Amino acid sequence: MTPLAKLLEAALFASARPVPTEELLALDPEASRAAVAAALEEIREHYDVEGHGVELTEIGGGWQILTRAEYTEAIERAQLAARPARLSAAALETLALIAYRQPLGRAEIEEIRGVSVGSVLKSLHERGLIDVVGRGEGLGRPLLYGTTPIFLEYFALRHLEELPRSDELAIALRAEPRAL
Amino acid sequence: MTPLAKLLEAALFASARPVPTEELLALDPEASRAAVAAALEEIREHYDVEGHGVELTEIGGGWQILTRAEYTEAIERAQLAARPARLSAAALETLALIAYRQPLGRAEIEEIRGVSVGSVLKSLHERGLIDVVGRGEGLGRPLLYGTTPIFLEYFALRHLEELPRSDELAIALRAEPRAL
Amino acid sequence: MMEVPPTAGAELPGPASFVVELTDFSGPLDLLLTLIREEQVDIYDIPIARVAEQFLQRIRTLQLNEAADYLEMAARLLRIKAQLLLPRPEGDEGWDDPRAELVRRLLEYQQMREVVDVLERAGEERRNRFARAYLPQAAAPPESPLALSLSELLAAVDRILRVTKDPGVHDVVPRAIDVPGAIGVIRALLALRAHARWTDLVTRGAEPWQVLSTLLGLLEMAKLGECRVQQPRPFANVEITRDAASEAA
Repeated sequence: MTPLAKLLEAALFASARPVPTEELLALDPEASRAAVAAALEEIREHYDVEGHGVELTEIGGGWQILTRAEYTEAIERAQLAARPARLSAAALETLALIAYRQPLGRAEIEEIRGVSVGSVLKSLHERGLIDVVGRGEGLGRPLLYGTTPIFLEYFALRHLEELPRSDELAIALRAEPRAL
Repeated sequence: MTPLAKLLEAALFASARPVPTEELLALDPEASRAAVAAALEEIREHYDVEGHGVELTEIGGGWQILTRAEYTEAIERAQLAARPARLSAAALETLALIAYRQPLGRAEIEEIRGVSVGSVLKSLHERGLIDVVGRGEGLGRPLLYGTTPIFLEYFALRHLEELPRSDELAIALRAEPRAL
Repeated sequence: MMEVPPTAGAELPGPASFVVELTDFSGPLDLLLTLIREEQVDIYDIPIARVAEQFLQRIRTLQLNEAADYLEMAARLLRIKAQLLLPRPEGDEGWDDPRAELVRRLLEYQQMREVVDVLERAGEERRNRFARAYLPQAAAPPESPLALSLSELLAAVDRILRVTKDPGVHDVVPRAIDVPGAIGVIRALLALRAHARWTDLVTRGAEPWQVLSTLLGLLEMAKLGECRVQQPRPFANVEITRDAASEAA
């Protein structure tokens, strides 16, 4: 590819939105409008002839590189298949605290864990493992969190009382926790 | 390009983050690990030989397409993308210690750096560069920190071992920690 | 080996922002190391009086706002200076150089700075390359399934319990006997693995009510067909097996 085509390719790749020709002209002060048009044509042709997984498209007066439609389904499937999300240690400890001490507010969790848990609460909430179950008494009436039916379902528990009591934990844990 | 390489390229273009090798493998259930590796090599070579504005990089157990550094200035000048802010010296020092000695507690970091690091740890944690990975033994069972996959991504490292070993540094320190 | 490379302070060309960061100093050790480099003195034989004076002068002029950290270092330097003035015992043997600890810390800090240089270069290299920014599938991809086991959750509870003085988890009321509780424990254990032994359920030093609850719970579960209980010979460890039938259910 020509140097200008390479520059345009990098810029289109790095831009968060379709880039109008005017803005592409700003990339190289010495490049004429005709040169930019030729370089864009060169990229488009290169993608088509060499058989790339992407293509150059003009949308709403701007240019962008897009994944070819025929691959999108496989990509979405692969994302789902390959990323069994694991909860971070932070999320796990927060979930554990809420399970055993609900209803529980953010401030109390942060006091116990010693770090801020805003984003952790958000992701647990998005996964449906916790939900807001009420408001606390204190200043600002803080949100209180509790576990959800999805939480029970996830761990195949019929009700919360099926979790071992805190004084029984040591026993339950000796059952080689890693082995599952 | 081969069909598998096109598929991989499409998937890599569709992600802003490094794509884990497992996810690439899941794209085509019939593709072997060796075939995927060969296709990645094909893409890398194609980008280099044909002279593209982007290149393929291995980062933290995954693969990512990035623009070549030589175009950064032009892209930033044209305001099509902006480089993120640099990490402060305090943040880098704290990260360096955690990267080499993880899991590591706050007190140890403060002893070596000679300053309090509470707010630095908080911001590194919020940026996802470090996470709590356990608790120490001592008084109050302090939180221990370790680096995350985002850390590797931030520095474009394939794995932690890519950093020089401590005995490769100009100043080698005794191996046993903290014994005077 | 004994010399600090005199060029060390000067090896920072590049953009002007580096200079700004350097004058800010990331802490008292950073400042101290800079002084030692500027003065080109041997790190293993620091002229403490001179360095301490420079250090004090510098923190005065810089008006460092994290003064506490810097003041602590200043006090340390002055203490070492005082110790060096004390008469040494006969002969030099057995004399501990009061500077030794400081030297050790400086070396450790210097090693870390080396890593910082490595990270800084790597970070800068990465900063200069852009990742894909435009993602047409703006809709969030479907949530991937969560990989999490009950035992991991319990381990997290356990971590918190061991760590926290008063996590306020489930107030425990001592009961005369607690069969449902014991059944809960046994179920949790059997959920984790197919075989267990009596000694997994009853710890050494268990209270009599705990032993009794466990025994009754076990018998109850055997009756319900949730598990099988076997004792190969008198006083042998009782073997507990998850019942295949209930497992299938």
